[in-house]
Amino acid sequence: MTGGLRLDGLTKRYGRFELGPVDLAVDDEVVTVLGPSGCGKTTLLSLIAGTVSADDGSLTLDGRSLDGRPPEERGVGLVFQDGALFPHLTARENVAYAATGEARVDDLAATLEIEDLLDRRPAALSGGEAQRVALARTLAADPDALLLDEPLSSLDAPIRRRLRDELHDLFGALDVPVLYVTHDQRSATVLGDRIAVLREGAVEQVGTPDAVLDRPESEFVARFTGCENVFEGTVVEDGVRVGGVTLPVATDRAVGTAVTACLRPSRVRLDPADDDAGLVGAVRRRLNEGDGWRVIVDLGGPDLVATVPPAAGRSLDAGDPVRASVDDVHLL
Amino acid sequence: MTGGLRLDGLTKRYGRFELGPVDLAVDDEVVTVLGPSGCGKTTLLSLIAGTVSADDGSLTLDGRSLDGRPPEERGVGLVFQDGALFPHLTARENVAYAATGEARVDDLAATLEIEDLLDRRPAALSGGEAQRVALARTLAADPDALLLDEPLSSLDAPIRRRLRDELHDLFGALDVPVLYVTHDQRSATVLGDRIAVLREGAVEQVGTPDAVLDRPESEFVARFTGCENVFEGTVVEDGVRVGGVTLPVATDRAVGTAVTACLRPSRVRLDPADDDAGLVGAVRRRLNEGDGWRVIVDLGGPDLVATVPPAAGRSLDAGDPVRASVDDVHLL
Amino acid sequence: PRSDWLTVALALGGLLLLYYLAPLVSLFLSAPPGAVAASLTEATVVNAATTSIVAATLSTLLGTAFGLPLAYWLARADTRWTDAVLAAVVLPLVLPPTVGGVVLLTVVGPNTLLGDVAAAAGLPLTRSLAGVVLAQTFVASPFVVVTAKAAFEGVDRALEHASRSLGKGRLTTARRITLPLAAPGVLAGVTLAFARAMGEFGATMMLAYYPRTMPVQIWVSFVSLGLDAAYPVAIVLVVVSALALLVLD
Amino acid sequence: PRSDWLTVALALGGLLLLYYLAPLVSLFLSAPPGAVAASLTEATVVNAATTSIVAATLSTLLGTAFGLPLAYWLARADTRWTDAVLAAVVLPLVLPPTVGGVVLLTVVGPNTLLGDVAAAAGLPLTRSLAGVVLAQTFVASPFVVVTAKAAFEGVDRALEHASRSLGKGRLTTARRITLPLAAPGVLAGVTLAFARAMGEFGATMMLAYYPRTMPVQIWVSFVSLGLDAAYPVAIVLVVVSALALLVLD
Repeated sequence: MTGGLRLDGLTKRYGRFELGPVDLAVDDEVVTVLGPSGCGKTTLLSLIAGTVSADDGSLTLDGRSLDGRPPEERGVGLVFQDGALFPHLTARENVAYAATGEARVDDLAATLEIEDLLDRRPAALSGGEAQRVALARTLAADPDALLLDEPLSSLDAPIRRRLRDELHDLFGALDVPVLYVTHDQRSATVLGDRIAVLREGAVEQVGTPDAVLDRPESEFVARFTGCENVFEGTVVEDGVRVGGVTLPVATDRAVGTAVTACLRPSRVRLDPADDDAGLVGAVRRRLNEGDGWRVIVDLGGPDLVATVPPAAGRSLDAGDPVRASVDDVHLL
Repeated sequence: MTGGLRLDGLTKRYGRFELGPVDLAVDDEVVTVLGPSGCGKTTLLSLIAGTVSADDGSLTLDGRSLDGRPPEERGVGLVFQDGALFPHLTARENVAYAATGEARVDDLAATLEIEDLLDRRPAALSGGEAQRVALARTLAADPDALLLDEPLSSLDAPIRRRLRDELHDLFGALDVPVLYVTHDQRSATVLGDRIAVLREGAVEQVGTPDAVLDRPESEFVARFTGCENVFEGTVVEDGVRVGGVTLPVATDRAVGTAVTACLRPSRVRLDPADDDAGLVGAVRRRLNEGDGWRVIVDLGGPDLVATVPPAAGRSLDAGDPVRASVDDVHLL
Repeated sequence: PRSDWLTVALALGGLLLLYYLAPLVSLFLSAPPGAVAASLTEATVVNAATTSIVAATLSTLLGTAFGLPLAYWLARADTRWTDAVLAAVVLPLVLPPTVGGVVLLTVVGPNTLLGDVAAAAGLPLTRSLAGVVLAQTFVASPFVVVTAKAAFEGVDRALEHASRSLGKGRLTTARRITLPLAAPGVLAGVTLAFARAMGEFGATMMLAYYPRTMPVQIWVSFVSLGLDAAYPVAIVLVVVSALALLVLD
Repeated sequence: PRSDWLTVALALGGLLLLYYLAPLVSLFLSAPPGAVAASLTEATVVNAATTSIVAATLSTLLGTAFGLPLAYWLARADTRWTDAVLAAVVLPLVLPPTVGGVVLLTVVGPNTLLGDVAAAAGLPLTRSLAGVVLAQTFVASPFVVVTAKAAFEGVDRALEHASRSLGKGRLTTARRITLPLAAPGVLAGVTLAFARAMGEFGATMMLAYYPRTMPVQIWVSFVSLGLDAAYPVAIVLVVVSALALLVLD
């Protein structure tokens, strides 16, 4: 079976920056490419769309080789970060630019709820509206694969959440490979059937959202996906010794082995402490994030970051002694 | 007492857009200005800094009138979204540009942990590094008030979180009024002693983070601060009737009054339902946000959005019947 | 001290503006309207205007047809060659027009291979309309290239990528996306080239003293009859320049 | 069809390039190096070069001193006046140089108030170095204004705001932030103006046929002695233009 989008050793060099070699197979699923700015995400999409030529490697889509083909013959749809709508055309003309007929335009306009915007020029659209039109325009060409370059990143939160929900349903209804590039862990986990974490041009880990978040394979993946507690330690009898503290972890690694312990702030529970048993420390700082509190606890050695519900956070104060319960420590 | 930063009826018109009149008093505290893009946040800062002249209203800082004064005589420090570092000067020269002495430069470099960056040009700095240098440069002039224009918005999440934590401590140590502009509810609640919500040039609500989030005074404030469940309904005997559903709310308003009910997704609890008592519906969609699940529940009338912990979300599936517990319904 | 400095700066700029505008106003005050109007129908004026307009139109068309593809290539190519090619395009812009005339004469003048062949074929390249067009094209066409290049660069490349990824080829993309968006800049370049061609004097004097263009006629009238005789053609050219300015804005 | 179209486009562009470059190569092939080298020391050549360089330097300095404040104002002012002022600056650029000469003569020529006063004071404004400088300033200084304006606009206004909010005044901000960042563009404008002044022919012919600048000398040599006699000065001006091109890049 050679269907879907297949990247084999795809490579591109720009001066000292090198992307790849990237190996990735995207079936009729959504793969989100997650990485910091400058890691090569946009270049990867450009290579697949054919607007940048690869230095090495090969690319197939549904069994056809795309190598060396011009962008217009690839059947790859591309949605840009800012929409890249043609400013001299109305929304309708933008969508119709590559559509097979007016019926298709009206159809997509209904799906993406842009019927009322069709007569406007892009300059008269808000960011979220422009992205809906851009999506419709790309889908109008009936692409065999869909690439999206951070289409939500410049939108305000309420519109971003709503469009993200809709993208989730839209992708579910499409039966083409989707590659979605983002620097936002939340977009990556919400939209991706699988996540590929990209770091300085290289794929560092590929897996389901749960696998990547719960079992990161490197410190970079851990930190970039929001695992803020990353401690260097040593395996001891009853867990992992970090600084002057022992984290309770069940592991079959030999005592004395050097390990890195990862722990997501959301997996820490904090309770008021009235004695010294277990992981006890003092609240160093607490920050009101609205739907919860971010609490930094001084354990005497390392600092522990925890996110706790509103009620739990409100009852804490700087200096208060707390006991931390940590269940989901992951060892690298 | 006329200390701090006082805005009285500050107004600016650009064609059809009008900012203000804005009345706001900022003592030695942090006020975050929260609003969507295009709401006038940056213009507000420009008026205070003096780089744009007001059409109307007056401005005082520590009792001095700033009206009509050029920017250089206002003593107002401004940190720009992208840093706005002088590209032809090194980081050290940027900080020294307005510093009272080399000792002050070294001092600030230590505080902001930029000692190792001082010989670099801005082009060789990452986004987070540039913002640290920009902060140092602004503080070097010893401003009597500090204005910040979304300094975190272009940073990747891990760096954004870390710098936000540090800003929280830094602001705490400053004894000048701080006005911090952002479109991000989380930055607004973490950093602000008070939040001013701005909508289309007008201040819609001012209050502590808890007040604004828990007791929004308008639907706009509710939605923009992340309260996604906003329902039009009518007061009935045992709560508020919305569509075919009754939300349990204690209120002293008369039965039959039309009200708007607001409910943050994080304040909804979902449990598996085995009967029809209470607020029961079917899971329409669930989205993995990493540190929790976003669940949309079809109540038969309105859709209810809930954010639930990882374990609770993982046990749900589309179509599953759930019972929603809603404790914190706020009525407009 | 702040306002002193501003005052000095504005005074300097104001003086320069005055230097640009006062002579123009003075021209219209100096030229007796009746006499000017009467001489507008004289054969010398009409002939010069016809020559200038025909030649400038031809050289602008040539410059546009040959120059736009070059401008697009300069705007989009990724090679190091673009710098060298751009230098070759800018050279005629900084080269004095009389020198342009000299170098052209070494290629198309009498006693050159090309000049002799063309003259034998009945199309002499000097002292002819062809000579005027050659001179004007040399000095004016770089304006099309340089200005259109900037206009093409101003079109976001992402828009072209979007069009290509929507299944449209290079030519369709250029026709439906790039050219419409670059049109104002391209028009500005064409207008500048036309204005430069209308005003061409130095290279024309070397290549084609006859048939006389308007700038040459001004010189001839001035030398043979005095300044007053130069007014009618000068006023026509001022009006043409003002019209060009309107298009540019 | 795609590659056919590309080929045609590149061929068109290539022909235009050839038209710019071949005459220059031909000049160097046509001019006998020995004769040219010998004539470089002739009095007419040396005098013309001295006049051109002195006058072009003076007019460039004048254009820069008066033009930079105007360029900065055009780049930063928020009023509707900027469009009108910009049009006044661009007008001398699109005005034929001979017409520039005519309009200047109506202000500084013989029998004008200014011309008579200056001549009486011992500084005649026509047929003098002053006349050359006046002609060159009129046609060349707009290049400083237009190019420097673009350079100033290229400096992010936020940087100036940052400097002001750090307690530095307008003048300090201009000196330490705006000018250093705009320097390459300002230098380009000054270079263009100098090149334009060196090549000025049409207005100079009208205002100051004497003392002869290099472009005028080319014309005189060509008319009185033939094309060969124009080569030495032409080659000097080609070298000057090439140097200007180096600075521009």
